Amino acid sequence: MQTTVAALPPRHYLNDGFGIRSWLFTRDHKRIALLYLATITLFFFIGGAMAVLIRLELATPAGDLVTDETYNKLFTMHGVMMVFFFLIPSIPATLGNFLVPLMIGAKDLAFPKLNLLSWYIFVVGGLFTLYALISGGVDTGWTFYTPFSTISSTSKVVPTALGVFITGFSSILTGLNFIVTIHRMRAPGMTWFRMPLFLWSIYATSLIMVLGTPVIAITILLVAAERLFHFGFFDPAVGGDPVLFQHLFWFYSHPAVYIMVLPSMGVVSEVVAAFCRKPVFGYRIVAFASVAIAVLGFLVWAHHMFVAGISVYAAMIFSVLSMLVAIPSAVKVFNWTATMYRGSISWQTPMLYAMGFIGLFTIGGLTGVFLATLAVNVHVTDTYFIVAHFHYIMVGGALMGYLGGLHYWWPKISGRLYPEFLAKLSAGIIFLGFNLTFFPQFVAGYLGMPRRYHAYPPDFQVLNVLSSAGASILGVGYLIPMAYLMWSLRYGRAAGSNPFGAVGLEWMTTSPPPTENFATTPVVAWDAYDYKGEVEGRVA
Amino acid sequence: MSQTHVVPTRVYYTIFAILMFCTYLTVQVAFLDLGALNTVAALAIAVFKAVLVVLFFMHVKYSTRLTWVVVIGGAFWLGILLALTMTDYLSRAWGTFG
Amino acid sequence: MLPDAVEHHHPALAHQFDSLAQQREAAALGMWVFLVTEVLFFGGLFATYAVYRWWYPDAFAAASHELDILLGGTNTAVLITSSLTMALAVHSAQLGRRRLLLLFLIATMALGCVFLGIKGVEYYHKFVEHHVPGPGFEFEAAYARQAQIFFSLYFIMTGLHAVHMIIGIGIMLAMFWMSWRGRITADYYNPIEVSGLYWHFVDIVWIFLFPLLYLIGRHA
Amino acid sequence: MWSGSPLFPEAASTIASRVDAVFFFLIGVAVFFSVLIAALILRFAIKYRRRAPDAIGEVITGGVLLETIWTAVPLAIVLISFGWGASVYFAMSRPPEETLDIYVVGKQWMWKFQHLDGQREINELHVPVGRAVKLTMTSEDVIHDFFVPAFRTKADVIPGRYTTIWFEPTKAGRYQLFCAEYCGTRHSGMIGQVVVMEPTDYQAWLSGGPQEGSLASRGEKLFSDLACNTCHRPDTQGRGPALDGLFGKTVTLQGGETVTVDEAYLRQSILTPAARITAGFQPIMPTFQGLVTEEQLLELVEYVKALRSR
Ligand code: HEA
Ligand code: HEA
Ligand code: HEC
Ligand code: CUA
Ligand SMILES: [Cu+2]
Repeated sequence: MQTTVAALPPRHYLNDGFGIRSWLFTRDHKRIALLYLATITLFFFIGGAMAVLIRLELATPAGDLVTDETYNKLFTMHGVMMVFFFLIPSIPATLGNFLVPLMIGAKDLAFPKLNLLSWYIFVVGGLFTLYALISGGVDTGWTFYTPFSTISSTSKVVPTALGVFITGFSSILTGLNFIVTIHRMRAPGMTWFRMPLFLWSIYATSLIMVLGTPVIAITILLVAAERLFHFGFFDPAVGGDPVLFQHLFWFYSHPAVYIMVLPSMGVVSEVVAAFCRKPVFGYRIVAFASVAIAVLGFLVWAHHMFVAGISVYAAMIFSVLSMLVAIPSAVKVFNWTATMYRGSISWQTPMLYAMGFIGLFTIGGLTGVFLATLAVNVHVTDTYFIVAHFHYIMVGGALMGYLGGLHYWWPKISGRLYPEFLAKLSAGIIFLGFNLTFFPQFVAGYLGMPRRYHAYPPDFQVLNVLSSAGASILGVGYLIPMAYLMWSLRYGRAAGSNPFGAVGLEWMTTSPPPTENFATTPVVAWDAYDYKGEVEGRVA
Repeated sequence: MSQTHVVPTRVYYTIFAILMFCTYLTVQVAFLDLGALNTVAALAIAVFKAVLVVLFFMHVKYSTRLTWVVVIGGAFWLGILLALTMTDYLSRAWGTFG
Repeated sequence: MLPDAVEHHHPALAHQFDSLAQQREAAALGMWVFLVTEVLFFGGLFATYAVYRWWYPDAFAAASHELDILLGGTNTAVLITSSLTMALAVHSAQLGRRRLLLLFLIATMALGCVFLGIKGVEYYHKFVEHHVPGPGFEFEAAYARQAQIFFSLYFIMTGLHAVHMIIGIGIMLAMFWMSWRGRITADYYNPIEVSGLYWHFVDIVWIFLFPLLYLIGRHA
Repeated sequence: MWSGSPLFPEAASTIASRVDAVFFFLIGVAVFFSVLIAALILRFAIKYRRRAPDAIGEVITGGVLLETIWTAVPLAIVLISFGWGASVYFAMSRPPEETLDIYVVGKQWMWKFQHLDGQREINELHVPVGRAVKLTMTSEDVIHDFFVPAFRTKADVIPGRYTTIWFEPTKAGRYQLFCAEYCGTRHSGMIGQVVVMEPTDYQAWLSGGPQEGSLASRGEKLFSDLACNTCHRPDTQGRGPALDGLFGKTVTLQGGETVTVDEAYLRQSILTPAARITAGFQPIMPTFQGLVTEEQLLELVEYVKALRSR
């Protein structure tokens, strides 16, 4: 199983052409994945730097570090960067791009040029937003609520909105590419129910990207039109309803939270199977759960608006639907746990991240159920309870999953191993730092501390100091992997084609894979995660 | 399944004629006083026309099941957007929050 | 269907595909999925429309009366005709009749331009009548406020539709060029077929816009 | 029981304990499942850790019974949570019959309160203990949100319309008031206090404040200043309908629909008269959009409401 090869293969996608042009004009999905990886890492650290400033400011109750105006711009840009430019593209555009063709045994995505175009669109969108940031910033919150964003804010709303609008198309095209690829490019024998669960979750994610993103695009366009030309879509002065904006915004942005977490769930399914060396418990149920989350996720958006002046009856409908969307998530958590039962569990870094994901996602998700419960929502909405909820899912869940996946497939991507001890250490630091940062926020939230507050009553200070302390630990935790992954690119030991002894088409080609992925198109005659079959020699 | 279907031009001309007639019809109907039914009629005719275009001009009638799923799925999601948004607006009139 | 060996050498077959059939299906599916995103893109506008029409039926009727049914109706007919010529263009491509194909592409583009021309005339009228939303907006006092919402919707909906038309004409130009160069043949006409889907979609949007914008409460 | 603890907010309204009860139920559920999952993961990870480099796990593909259980149990729990939460929410959104009405106008970045008797306050609201207080709220600019943690109550304050909220304080004291919807630069400075007083103190406070006449009487003055009374006359001779006793009645509109007259309807009738024309009248009433401030509007509304008792 563990065939450690001393050197990298002579020919692979990384040495198939050198120089900047061979990257900027590449159509190889694997190289495009790396382009994305570089860009989103940049955006993550920009967003992270703002988080650092936010936490520094909040270490004391007075607004002493930055002005209120700057603070508002900080959390807005933090949210915009992290959501639209980091987390939404994170797994799909990097690991997804890299792995979808490999996992189904194809040579590339269905539309390679479109894939490259998506990256360029993403970069242009990012540049617009960075321009907005540098030339003065935006202070609307990442939610752009009207009428503040349309008539009151004097900041750079339009460039930011355009940046998000443009980036939306990158997301749409990526989703479209995945959908077509998964439908039309599977290798012979790779039936739907033989696909790795990662592909199911990417497929479900793509559905959301394709169905939801256009709505945010048009909504943002309406905001821009209203700001630039005084069109009255949401302006009460002409009889418009500011709350309508919220409906349209959340029609996308709620499902978007599943764009962020579903791919991580896919990673966790892969990692748990590989490090327990057994099939995922209830494979089909987990697969369907992904699609169910994607579909149900579209029916719950107004749970962000329970106190926003919607009708009581609509609130009840959306509350009960939000409850339903929690069920497939719960089912997945139980199935992963059950998969570990009687496994052959290896404590390597990706598995640590996966375990972290399951635990923290459970806490984040369960607090989501608090929020979907109407009476509790009224009290905690727009407080730090919300901030804690979504960081538990997005940082504790989605980001952990992303890091887990990055570590798991890093040998495949780079052909080299990372230092295992450092990796485990930083996983531990991240876990501790994370909980210290965000757990106190639940308490602060129920006590009533509102979010987006630049200064706060001194009663909340103890909790905020804890949180700020945690954030500095967390920041260190993120810098370490950054450092050793870069280091390993050059100095890491060669990984061999299958360093973890995992089953899956991506492990059957060299690390790094050749440009055309496989020497011959594979023919698949086994189910996903067939470790028994591998031992018995039926998987080859 | 990959067989391309060549639709006889006669079909296209027939559909074209029906579409033109429906356009005339929808204008005429708009001038009758049907109360709330005016909107219903206008939309019904528009949907009918759209279905014709999709089925014949866009060849969906002769396409794979997957294409049908995509088309119906698209319409369904539009329905979600419209219907769930309207639940709020329709029931706001019932009061409580005013 | 051509035998595999021949297909592998077909100049239009992209490297990632195994056969022309696979390529064709991928392209068609891709376009359909794209059209679904377009449905939802316009869907946001239709939702906005639904809300305000429900709230302000009288203002919408009054504002709608300012639109010219004759021009709108003509444009509907023009677009439907262009859909016919588009369908015939695909038909000609399927049969490999290059001259007819070129002819129908020209007809489609020409009709598209007629549509845009008429649209331009309508915009001009609205501009002259101060019906463009914003500070300069004027309307009979009773409905002044909400009529502005109607016209905002009118401009954004028809405006985005027109943008789609312009893109469509651009695509047709590209198709024309490809056909002219003889790159479209009876066994490879994907691009024409897929562009046709797009063109028909833009037609369908207008089929809804026409009654929703022009024909409100006309009997009154 | 938790009041005074630094980890739990004070409960000072009738609804607060009901919200807390749901919250505790959910905490119980959350702790139970989080601990369960964490314990199982750790136990499995230790017990079944890999012993030989080549070892594989046992093939277990699934189990219908288990899947059913872990679908049904969470479903039951969330439905209980929904039902319970919804019933409390319903109570929050239905004010009781008899309320003390106060008007609230939010603007960047302050809270303005108007009492029926004419007192105005900024960023401080005085209310008596033991009476249901109903706030009718609107905003002059962007969306704000009225939030008093100790009352467990919160609602957005939206420009262009009225939203309402009600609470019944149970303890005298001073409570933090926050603006909980992001509203721009000094959002975090848009805070204040709700001062809950014993009824006698409250009476004293009421009579002590500066008197500019009651809200309704200011509305009456406006009504003649704006020449409303040229069309709306107490008799049926005016060009507009008589407004006496209008509030709470059901009015028939031109299209044949009916509406019940509430604050929102009055607001709309003044700002957008043409939107809903009363049957039997011409749409001649001019719009007062932009001519009256939100506060004046409230005075007019209150005046028309007061006409009901004549
Ligand atoms: C990746 C991101 C992500 C994910 C996956 C989720 C998942 C969920 N979210 Fe969250 N949410 C956000 C990101 C996310 N959320 C963000 C960013 C905001 C704030 C936006 C803003 O205003 O800025 C937000 C806000 C938010 C609100 C609005 C709060 C408010 O502003 O008033 C609500 C309300 O219902 C909510 C609910 C839920 C629910 C029910 C889930 C469910 O999907 C969770 C399901 C998971 C589980 C339930 C865990 C597994 C459970 C078990 C294993 C145990 C058994 C289960 C039971 C007994 C139920 N979320
Ligand atoms: C993917 C999504 C994502 C991620 C990963 C994060 C990551 C973090 N977030 Fe974020 N957050 C959001 C999404 C996310 N957040 C959203 C959507 C909002 C709402 C915005 C709004 O209200 O509009 C929000 C709001 C938000 C707030 C609330 C602000 C407010 O309401 O006033 C806070 C406060 O603590 C916070 C903290 C943090 C911290 C400490 C991290 C940490 O995990 C970050 C750790 C990373 C680092 C620390 C980077 C390391 C880099 C360095 C160390 C370099 C440092 C360089 C310099 C300082 C020059 N976030
Ligand atoms: C030019 C005459 C005119 C003036 C001035 C006028 N109104 Fe009216 N008002 C009308 C008419 C006519 C109606 C009935 C038609 C309608 O609903 O628009 C009406 C309706 C109303 C209604 C709804 C009554 C119902 O039965 O539904 C209210 C409330 C009202 N007016 C308040 C006011 C107030 C307050 C002012 C002054 C700020 C005012 N009006 C000024 C003519 C006028
Ligand atoms: Cu007012 Cu925030
Ligand atoms: Cu949500």
